Amino acid sequence: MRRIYLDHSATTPVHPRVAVVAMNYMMNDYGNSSSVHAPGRKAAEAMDEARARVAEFVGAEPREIIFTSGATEADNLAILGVAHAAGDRGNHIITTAVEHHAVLHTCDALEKEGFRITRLPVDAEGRVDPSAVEDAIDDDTILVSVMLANNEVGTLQPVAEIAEIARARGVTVHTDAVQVAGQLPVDLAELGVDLASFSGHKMYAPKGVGFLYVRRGTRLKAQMFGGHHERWLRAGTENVPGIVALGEACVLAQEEIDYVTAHLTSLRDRLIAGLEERIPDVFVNGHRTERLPGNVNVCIPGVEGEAMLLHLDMKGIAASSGSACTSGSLEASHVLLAMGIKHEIAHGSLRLTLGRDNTAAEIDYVLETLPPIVENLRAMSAWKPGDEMPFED
Amino acid sequence: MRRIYLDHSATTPVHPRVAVVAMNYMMNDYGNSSSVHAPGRKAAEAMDEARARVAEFVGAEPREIIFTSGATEADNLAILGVAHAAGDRGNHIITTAVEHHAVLHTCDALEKEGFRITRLPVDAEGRVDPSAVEDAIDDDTILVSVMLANNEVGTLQPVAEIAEIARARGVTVHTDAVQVAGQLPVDLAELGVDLASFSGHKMYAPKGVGFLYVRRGTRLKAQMFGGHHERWLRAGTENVPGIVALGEACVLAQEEIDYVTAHLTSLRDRLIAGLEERIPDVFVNGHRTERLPGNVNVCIPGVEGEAMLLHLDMKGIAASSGSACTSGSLEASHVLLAMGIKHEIAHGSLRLTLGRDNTAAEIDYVLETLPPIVENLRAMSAWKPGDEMPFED
Amino acid sequence: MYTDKVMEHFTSPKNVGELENADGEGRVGNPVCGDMMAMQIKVEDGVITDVKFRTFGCGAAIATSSIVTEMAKGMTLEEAEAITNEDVAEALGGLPTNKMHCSNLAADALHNAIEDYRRKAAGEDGEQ
Amino acid sequence: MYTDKVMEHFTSPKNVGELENADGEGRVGNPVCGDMMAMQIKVEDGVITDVKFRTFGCGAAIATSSIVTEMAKGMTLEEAEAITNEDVAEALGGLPTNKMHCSNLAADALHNAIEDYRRKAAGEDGEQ
Ligand SMILES: Cc1ncc(COP(=O)(O)O)c(C=O)c1O
Ligand SMILES: Cc1ncc(COP(=O)(O)O)c(C=O)c1O
Repeated sequence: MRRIYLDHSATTPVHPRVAVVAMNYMMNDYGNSSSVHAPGRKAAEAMDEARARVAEFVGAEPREIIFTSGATEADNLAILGVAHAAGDRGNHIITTAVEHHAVLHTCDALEKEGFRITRLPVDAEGRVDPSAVEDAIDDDTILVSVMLANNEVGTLQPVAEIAEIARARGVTVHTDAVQVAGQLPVDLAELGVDLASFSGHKMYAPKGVGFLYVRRGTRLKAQMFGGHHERWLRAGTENVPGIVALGEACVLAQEEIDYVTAHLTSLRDRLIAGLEERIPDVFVNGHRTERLPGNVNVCIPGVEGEAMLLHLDMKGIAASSGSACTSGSLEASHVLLAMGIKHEIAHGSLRLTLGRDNTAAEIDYVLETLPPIVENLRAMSAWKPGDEMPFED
Repeated sequence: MRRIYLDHSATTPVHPRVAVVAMNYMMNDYGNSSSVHAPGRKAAEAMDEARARVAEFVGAEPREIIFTSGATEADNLAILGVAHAAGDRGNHIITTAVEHHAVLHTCDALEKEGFRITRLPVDAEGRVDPSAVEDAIDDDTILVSVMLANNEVGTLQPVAEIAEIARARGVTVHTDAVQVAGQLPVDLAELGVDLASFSGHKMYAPKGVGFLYVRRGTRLKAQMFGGHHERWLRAGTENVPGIVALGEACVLAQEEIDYVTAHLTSLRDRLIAGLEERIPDVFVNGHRTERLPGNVNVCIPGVEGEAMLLHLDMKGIAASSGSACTSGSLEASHVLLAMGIKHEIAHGSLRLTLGRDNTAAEIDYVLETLPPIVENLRAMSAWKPGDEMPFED
Repeated sequence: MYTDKVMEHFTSPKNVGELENADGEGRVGNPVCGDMMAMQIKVEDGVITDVKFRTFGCGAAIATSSIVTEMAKGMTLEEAEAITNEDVAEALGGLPTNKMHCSNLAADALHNAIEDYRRKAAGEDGEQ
Repeated sequence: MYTDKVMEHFTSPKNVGELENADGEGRVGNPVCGDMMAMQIKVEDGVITDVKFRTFGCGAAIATSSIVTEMAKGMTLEEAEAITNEDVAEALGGLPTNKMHCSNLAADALHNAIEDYRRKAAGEDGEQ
C-alpha cells in the first residue's frame, strides 16, 4: 500500500545523512566527551562542532546552546529555571492559552508552588495581542513565554514585538520555537528573545535530543544535578550521537531552507484549496498567512477526528487530529477551544503537516481519498452541521 | 595503531545488533508513539515490547519501568521525586559519601531547599555499614539512597541488607544500579529496593536513554511536565529508537550474562595480578571480592593520573583516572578520599574497566605498556613513595 | 490499539441509519466528550425486532454502537436491558482503557431507547 | 584538549632532573591540588646558566615545567623574573581554561628558585 506521511509536526523521519552520523557515533566514535583519551576527545570535538553548527543555524553563539533530551525538557528548564532563579525579584509569569503542554503544565506546576500565572487569550486565528502582554506585565513579572508557531494550527505569534515590549520592561522572554525549525529561517538574535526551545525529532534529527538557547547573561537555575556538563546547566552524560546528528540536521536544514519553505508552502496551499473545494462546510483553523508553511489544520463539522484518522490510515495516510483522542486525554484541543471553536466542531479537526519529502501527487491522493470518508462518516453521524445540536452539553 | 578500550564504566560502544535496531526506528519506523496512525502504533507497540524486555531483565513489572534520558535523570527523578512527594512525612535523606555526583549533587540541591542530608562514611574498601544506615534513620527519614556498585572503585554495597532495614522502618529505598547492569545479574524484586536507576550507554545501548524502576505504590512526583508520557511521571516525546535499542541491549545482556561475568572476572584478575607483580608500590582500591567483575582501580604512588592516561592513550589504551583532571574539576576523587586515601595518592589512581570485547591479549599489552610509563613518570616526579612529602598541604 | 473486531465493526458498521416509526429512541453522549449516539428500536411482543443507530464519535464509539445493535436484535427487552457496557467491550475483544468511559456508551443508548419505549408504551396504555 | 606544543613538552620534557650544587631551588604546588614542581637553577654573573625540574602532575604541569626551563636558560635573573604564568601558557600555544590556575605554576617555581638564590646570595655576601 502507498504510505503517505502527513504528520511531520508530531515527528519526522531521521534524514539518512543524519542517521549515518548518529550510527557512527554509536558504534565507532562512542567515547564519553568527559574522558581524557582519544575516543573521549573525539566525542568532545564532535560535540563542539555540533554546538557551533546548531548555534549558526539559529543565529546564536555556541556557548548559548544547552543540549537537552528534547523540547519538553528545554521548555521545563527555561520556565522552571527562570522561576527558580528569580528569588525575590518576582513570581509572575505570562504565557498564552495555546502553548504546548510542555509549557502549560510546567506553569501549572509553578502555580502550585505559589507562582502567579497569566494565560493570555488568543483571537479566532490563534494570535495573541502584543498589547495584552504589555498590559499583563507588572512589577512581579519575571517571564513571558509565547511560542513562535503553534503546533496544532500553525499560527505564527508576533514574538519579536512581544520580546521588545517585555525586554523594555526588564522581563525575560522565552519562546517555544520547536515547530519553526526547518520550516522558516530562525534568527534568535534578531528575534530578541532570551530563551528558545528546539527539538531534534521535529527537524529530521533523532528523538531524545533538543536544545535550549540561553542568551548570555540570562539568569537560569539548573533543574538536573550531577556532572559539570553543559556549563552546569544540565547534568548527564551527553547524548553524543544525538547531538552530532542534530548538528548535521541543522546544516541540512540551513542548506535547504529556501527550497523547503517554498515547497511546503506550495503543497500547503494546494491542499487547503483542494479541501475547501471538495468538502462542504470545511474551514481552515489558524491564520491564513501568518502560518507555518507545512501546516494544514481544518475542522470538518459532523465528523469526529479519530474516526477520520483511522479511515485515512487504512488508505495509507498518516495524519493527526486536535482531538488527541487516544493520547490519554479525550478532551478537545485546548488550542481550538481557546480560539472560540465549539467542542463538537473542535472534535472534528484534522491536521495534515507536510515534510520535505512530500509531493504534489501525494496531496492529490489525499484530496481524492478524504471526501468519501467524510461523506460516509457524516451519513453515520448523530448530528449534522447546520442542524441544532440534539445533544446536551 | 592498536586501540584498546578499557573505559567501559565511562561508556560502552553500542552493540551492532542494538545499533541496527536504533537505526531502523530512526529511519523507517519513526512514528510518534502517541499517534493514532500505523507508524505511531508501530512505535507504541515496539516501546511496549521494549518495556517488557527491560522489566524482565531487572526482575520487574513493565509498568514499573519509567524511561528517562539517562541515569542522571533517573537519579534526579528518584531523589527529587521522593523528596517533593514527601510533604509533611519528613525531610531527612540518607546517602553515602561515595555516590555518583548525580546523587550527591541532587542531595546538595535538596539541602539548599531545607532537606536534611546524612552522608554516611565508608570503610577503607569503600563499603558502607548497614548498621550505620539503621542508626541514621529517624522519624523524619523519607529516603535512603545507596548505590549498588561504585563506578570508580567497583565496590559492591550491601544494598539488600540496607533495603531490608530501611523498608522495615517504612523508608523508601533507592539504588543507583548503573554499573551493575550487564556485569552481574540484577533482580530488583529480590533486592527489595523501591527505586533503581539504569543507563543505556553503560550497557551497549545508546547514550541519551536510561530508566528508573519505580516499585508499584512508591510515592513519586514528576520533575518534568508536559504530555501524558510514562504514566505522567516523565513528560516528553519518547526516544523510541533509544528505548527499543535499550530493550534489545537488555535481551543481549541477559543472554550473555553468565559468559560476560566470567569473562570480565578472569580478565580483571589477570590484570590485577599483573599490575601487582610489575609495578612497585601499586595497590588495589576497593573491595577485593565484593567487586564489579569489570573494574580494576589502582593507585600508583608518585605518578599523577592524567599523565598516565595521556601516555597510555599514545599507546592506544583508553583508560581513566579518579582524578578526573580534565573534567572541569581538578579535585581528587571524592570516592578515594572518602576511603581514607591521601590526596597525593588519590591523584595517582588509574581505572581500567573491562567490556565484553576485551581479550587476554589486550590485558597483556597493558601489562607490558604501563610499567615503563610509570617508571618514566616516577623518575620525573617531585616526590617519591616512601619519602616524606616535601610539599605542604 | 484496537482489536480486529473493533476495526471490523468500525469499518463496516451494522445497522446504521434511522427506523421509520421507531418504538423507542435513546441518546447518550455530549459535545464536550465528543461521542454522541442515537439509537432506535422496534419492539414486537417484548422482543427487539430491529435496531438502528447513528453515531458521532471515535472508532470505539462507532464499533460499540454497531455491535450492540447486533447483540440486541432478537433479544427480549429484559435480555437487552441486562447488556452492560462491559459486555459490549468484551464482545469486541476489549477496548483501550482510556476508551472505556467516554466512548463505551452504546449499551446505555440501548437502555435509554428501551426506557423511552416503556415510557411511551405506558403512556399509550394509559390512553387506551 | 592540549596543543601539539604541550604534547611535545609533555612527552619529551627538557631539563628533567636535579642539579649538583644548585644555586637556588623553588617549590610550588601541594598534594591537594595534585600538581607539585621542584625547580633548581645555576646562576653565573646574574645569568641563569642551567635549570632542572622535577614535577608530579598532569600533562599541563609537566609541559609548563619543561618549557619554562628552556625559556629561562640564558636569561638574566631580571628577565626570568619577568616571565609570567601567562607567558608560559602562551609559549605552549595555550592551555585548557581549567588548567590555567592549578597546573600552570612553572613560572612561579622559577621565581621561587630565583628568590631562593637571591636570599642565599645575600646571606653569603653578609658572611664575606
Ligand atoms: C554510578 C553512576 N550513576 C549515574 C551515572 C550517570 O548516568 P548518565 O551517564 O546516564 O547520565 C553514571 C555514569 O556517568 C554512573 O556511573
Ligand atoms: C510546540 C512544541 N513544543 C514542545 C514539544 C515537545 O517537544 P519534545 O517532543 O521534544 O518533547 C512539541 C512536540 O511534541 C511541540 O510541538
